[in-house]
Amino acid sequence: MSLILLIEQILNGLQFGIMLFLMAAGLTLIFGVMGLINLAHGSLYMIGAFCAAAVAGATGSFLLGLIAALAGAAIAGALVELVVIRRLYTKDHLDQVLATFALILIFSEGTRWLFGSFPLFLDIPDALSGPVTLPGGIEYPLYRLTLIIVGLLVAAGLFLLISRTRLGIQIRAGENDREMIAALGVDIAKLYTIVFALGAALAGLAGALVGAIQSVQVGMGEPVLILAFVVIVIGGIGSIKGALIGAILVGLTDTLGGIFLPELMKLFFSPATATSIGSSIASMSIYILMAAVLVLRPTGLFGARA
Amino acid sequence: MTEAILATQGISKSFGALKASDDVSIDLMAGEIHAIIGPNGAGKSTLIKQICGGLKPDTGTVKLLGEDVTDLPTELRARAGLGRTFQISALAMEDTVLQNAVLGALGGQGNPWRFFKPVLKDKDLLDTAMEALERVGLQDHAKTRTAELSHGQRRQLEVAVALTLKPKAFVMDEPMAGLGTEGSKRLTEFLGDLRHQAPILLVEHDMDAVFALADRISVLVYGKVIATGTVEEIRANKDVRDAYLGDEA
Amino acid sequence: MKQILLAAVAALSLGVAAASAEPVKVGMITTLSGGGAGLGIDVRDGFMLAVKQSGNEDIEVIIEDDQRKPDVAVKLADKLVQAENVDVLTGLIWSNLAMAVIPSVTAQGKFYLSPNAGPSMLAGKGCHPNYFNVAWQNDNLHEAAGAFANVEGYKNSFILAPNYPAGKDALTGYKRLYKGDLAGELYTKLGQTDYAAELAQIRASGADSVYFFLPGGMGISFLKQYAGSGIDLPVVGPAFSFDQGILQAVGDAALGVRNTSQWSKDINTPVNNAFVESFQAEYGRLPSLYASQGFDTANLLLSAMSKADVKDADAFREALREADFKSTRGEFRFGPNNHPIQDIYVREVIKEGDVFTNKIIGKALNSHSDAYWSECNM
Amino acid sequence: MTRETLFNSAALAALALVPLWAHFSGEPFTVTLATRAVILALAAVGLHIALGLGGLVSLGHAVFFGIGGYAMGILAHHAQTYTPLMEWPFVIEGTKSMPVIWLVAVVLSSVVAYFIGLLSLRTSGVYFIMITLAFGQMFFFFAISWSAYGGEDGLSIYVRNGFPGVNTLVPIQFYALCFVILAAVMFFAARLQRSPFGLALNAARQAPDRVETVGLNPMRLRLIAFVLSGAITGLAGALFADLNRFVSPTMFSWQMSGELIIFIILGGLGRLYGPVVGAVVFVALEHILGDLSDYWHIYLGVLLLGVVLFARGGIIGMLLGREVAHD
Repeated sequence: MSLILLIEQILNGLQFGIMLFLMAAGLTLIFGVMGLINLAHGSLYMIGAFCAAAVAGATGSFLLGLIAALAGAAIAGALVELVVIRRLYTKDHLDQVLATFALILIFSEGTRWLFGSFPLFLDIPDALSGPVTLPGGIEYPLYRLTLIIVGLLVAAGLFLLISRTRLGIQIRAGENDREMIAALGVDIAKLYTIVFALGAALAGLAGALVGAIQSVQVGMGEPVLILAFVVIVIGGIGSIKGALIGAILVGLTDTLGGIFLPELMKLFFSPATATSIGSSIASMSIYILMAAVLVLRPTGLFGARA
Repeated sequence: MTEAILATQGISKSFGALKASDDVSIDLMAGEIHAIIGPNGAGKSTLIKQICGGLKPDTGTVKLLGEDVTDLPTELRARAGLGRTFQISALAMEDTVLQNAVLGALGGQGNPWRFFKPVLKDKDLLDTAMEALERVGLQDHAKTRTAELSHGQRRQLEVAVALTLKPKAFVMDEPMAGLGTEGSKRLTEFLGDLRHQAPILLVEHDMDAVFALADRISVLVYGKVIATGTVEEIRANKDVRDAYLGDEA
Repeated sequence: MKQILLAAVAALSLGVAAASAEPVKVGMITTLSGGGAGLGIDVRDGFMLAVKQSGNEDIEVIIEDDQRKPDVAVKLADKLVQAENVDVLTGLIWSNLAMAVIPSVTAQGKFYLSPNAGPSMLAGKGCHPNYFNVAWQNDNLHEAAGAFANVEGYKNSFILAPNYPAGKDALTGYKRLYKGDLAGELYTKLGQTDYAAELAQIRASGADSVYFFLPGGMGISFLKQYAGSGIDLPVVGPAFSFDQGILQAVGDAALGVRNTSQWSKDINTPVNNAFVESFQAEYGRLPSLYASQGFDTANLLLSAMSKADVKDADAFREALREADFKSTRGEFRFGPNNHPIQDIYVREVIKEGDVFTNKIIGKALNSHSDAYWSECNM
Repeated sequence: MTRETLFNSAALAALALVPLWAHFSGEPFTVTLATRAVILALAAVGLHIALGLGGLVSLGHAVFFGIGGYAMGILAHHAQTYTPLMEWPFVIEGTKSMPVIWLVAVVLSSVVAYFIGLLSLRTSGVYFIMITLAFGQMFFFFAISWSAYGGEDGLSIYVRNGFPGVNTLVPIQFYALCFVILAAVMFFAARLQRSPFGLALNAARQAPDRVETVGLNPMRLRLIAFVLSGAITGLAGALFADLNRFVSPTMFSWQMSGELIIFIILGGLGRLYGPVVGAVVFVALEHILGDLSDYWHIYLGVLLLGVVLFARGGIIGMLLGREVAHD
């Protein structure tokens, strides 16, 4: 395998990881501040993609589509928080799992009822289509490169938001001590709605960005949701830094595992068997990674020690 | 002089830069109540965890009946004869008082691997449990759900569960906390008797109780034992007055 | 219960020579909710269109949603057989659901007409006289692609499919007739949506063509990402990734791509033209491959009903075997294993106005059967 | 007799009598539906031992359900194709005998539960939920790509396996078999709940510190509970596969694990009859709502949401009050 191919694959892993980060950041933020397991996060991702596809389809502008995705997911998030989620904060994880699972059912079938069963069309803008040549002669799709950059910018923005702004201070306080921030005179209910909407908007953004190179369809959120959970659990729940590192780890493991494991197996088996066994192990690899991390560090890489 | 029932020998524990325990050596002799006092943040909870298990000292050893138990997990120390009560009641709140006591008896018996015979029909366990409940005066509440007990009754139940194990030494973490004057008085009397069954290492904030009960007192400040002695000695100790009792006494 | 009882509209004037004395009860188990519902909806709509057009009031169709879950499909099959006592079952879209349901219902003496799935097991060793496949054996379209590759002169194909049995069958099917070398053979994760890594491998492999079998959303993702990768190799796929339902979601990325299919909306026969027109009139959208299969399935059933009573299983089976109906795809007959013998076309994706659709550019295989019939003893 | 025992007996009697009535009034499908409910209830009773008694929120119990299913699928597949399962170092033949299959299912799921438990119990809370989910996903993807046994297509068994003295092909007889197993397991589970082990396990959920300080190891209690739980769910998996005469990787899916949790919460957490009532109601709802509309998942979602938000304690809790009686 040439070096160029290897670098390209690492870029691919990185890009996949960064998209996962957008999903995982919202999930981990919501868990960190409110202590809520939100299985419906994947639905917000789907809502973002559908908003983007609908608006981009109607106006022809990808940018408007992105804005619609952010706004649509944030509004949906805020609404869900106001109507359902805020009743769940005091309940245990079990109830949260069940209630948000119910939300998935409602969102998925509701979307299908609104948009039908066929996938929607959402394409990348012409300005971002096609490959670019990177230093070293690597040809890489411009859109994917853009995804990496956008993702890193969002990550940087989140770190600044958390460390520098008033909202960030409240969020950090909320992670540490709910009673204290109430004592400080912060309107907790409002803070929670804002954090939930923020997480939802991030998921919506990811849905729209990814929807453009994949397919916008009902049920697109669940596989990503599971991966996002893997990410935040590896990183340590509640930690944005953990989510970023976990996401990149998962992205690289998944991408590189799919390539190298079949090759590795060829050392032991015939090519056909090797491909088959290698692919099988590759499809389990991130879960093996997650189990291994948890066995060694039961609260993830950057999680609070029990 | 006979050997200590329970002893720590130079145990130290640090969390980063914070020295939670600094070369602490404390012993508990047969028939005595040894109280540990100290201001908040003196390292009392950390010390208890190291004695009872759950936290391993960086250096030093913990000995129970002369055996080194430093590396034993909590449940094996309990089996070796260490009875403990918690500052905040740790009881199965959904279960009845009797069930909690039977749990203790079951632990004392050491074999929970029976899956079929109803535990409340096991006469040995029931006898042990009822005896303990009678000793703390909860026999009439045996069928009450623990969650329905008053705060004071829960403290009594804590002690009863510890009693079912027939321990060789007790470690009690603020048993008086949250009790009214009347409750404190009764528990004080009870503990006064209990010491003859097994000595008590008593961590307590209630100074009246400590001065009434303790045979010896150790004063813990910033993880260090600054003085150990009888009530009179401690009352008279200048360091203690300066560091701790100064504003209270 | 979603029973659709058809009113007798103009049944008299049409004067169908109904040899069947009793009404035929049909149980349709198909995917109507969740991912992949589009396929089931098309099969159902095509089927019901044919029933409606026949005006035959002696047919009662009970439609059930399997949610694409095998255990639900089995449960529904039990229900249709035990509670509804249907005569004929049909509708399953997915091979794994078909394998769960078909062997048991045919063993219970029911007829099964497959409008979509054609697992190799049921074409070979596991074939059954009561099982008729009206679509294709799973390998067919892939075999056609392999044959087409020879015609095009491809010498070094890169092939990929998901890591599950139908994926393995697909690549086996392609290799069966393909004579060139392989630049690479890849099994991707089922449900995978990001193909960046595979595209990088394709780029580095030195292939002269790409063949992929990635049904549903996987294919949409792959095609969009392929178009963005700047790889400039001819890509071929089976019709599944280019059917009318999903083509609009792929958009320009599919334009010009060749795919193999036993049906196309521009097969210029009166039957097919009428079908396309009436489907559009009825449902307001273009029919897909699946709709045509549903339509053909219903017409096969109707043709047998006009010849024999369903309660006379042997006569009804013979009537089905004759396949005496006008298929939307032209020539259609059954081989010895009750699987189709049919032509398979190569189509190209074009744009008609604003709508993406397919145009036939040639024939890949003539009167093609399948590779398993010789293993079938019945 | 308390109201709760009365309710439980009535539920059990209904479960025994309704299929019987359906059988004699010529509605075999109702019998099949009831069999499905009983088997799913059995799987959920298994989970109840880990979740309700032990407080272990396992989102990976589909692993054991699937292992049971594949134990049946693989053994019966080899028996129906007359190929031995293994020829070296000694020959193992397939079998169509239910008792043998059940034994294999129980042993295999216990062993797997032991190892998964050993690793997973190092974590707690959300991390435990997620690590069990991870193990579920591993088995799911493994099964999908395990082409020797059908991969995603799964395995079809043409004729239901046999049980001495019972014609399992007759719906009502197979139902009776499943019902007896459920009743037996529930009897065992009820005894377990009151046994010394049950008492200690229950306490380990509520006050693990206390359990340690009376000299018991909460981890080992939980591990054994997890193994027992996995074994029962595995047995249910074997029966479920026999009901469908089919196994596929969907038995390993995380949605399956989620459904088992739903049964328990829907019926009433912490009560032995909770999972049974939950499973029966869920199967009935699926059947009734599914006929009502293509978009029935919406109704199901709203209903579940209602249970979580307004009916804590589930259906039984709603009918009989929230308190879970512990003797």
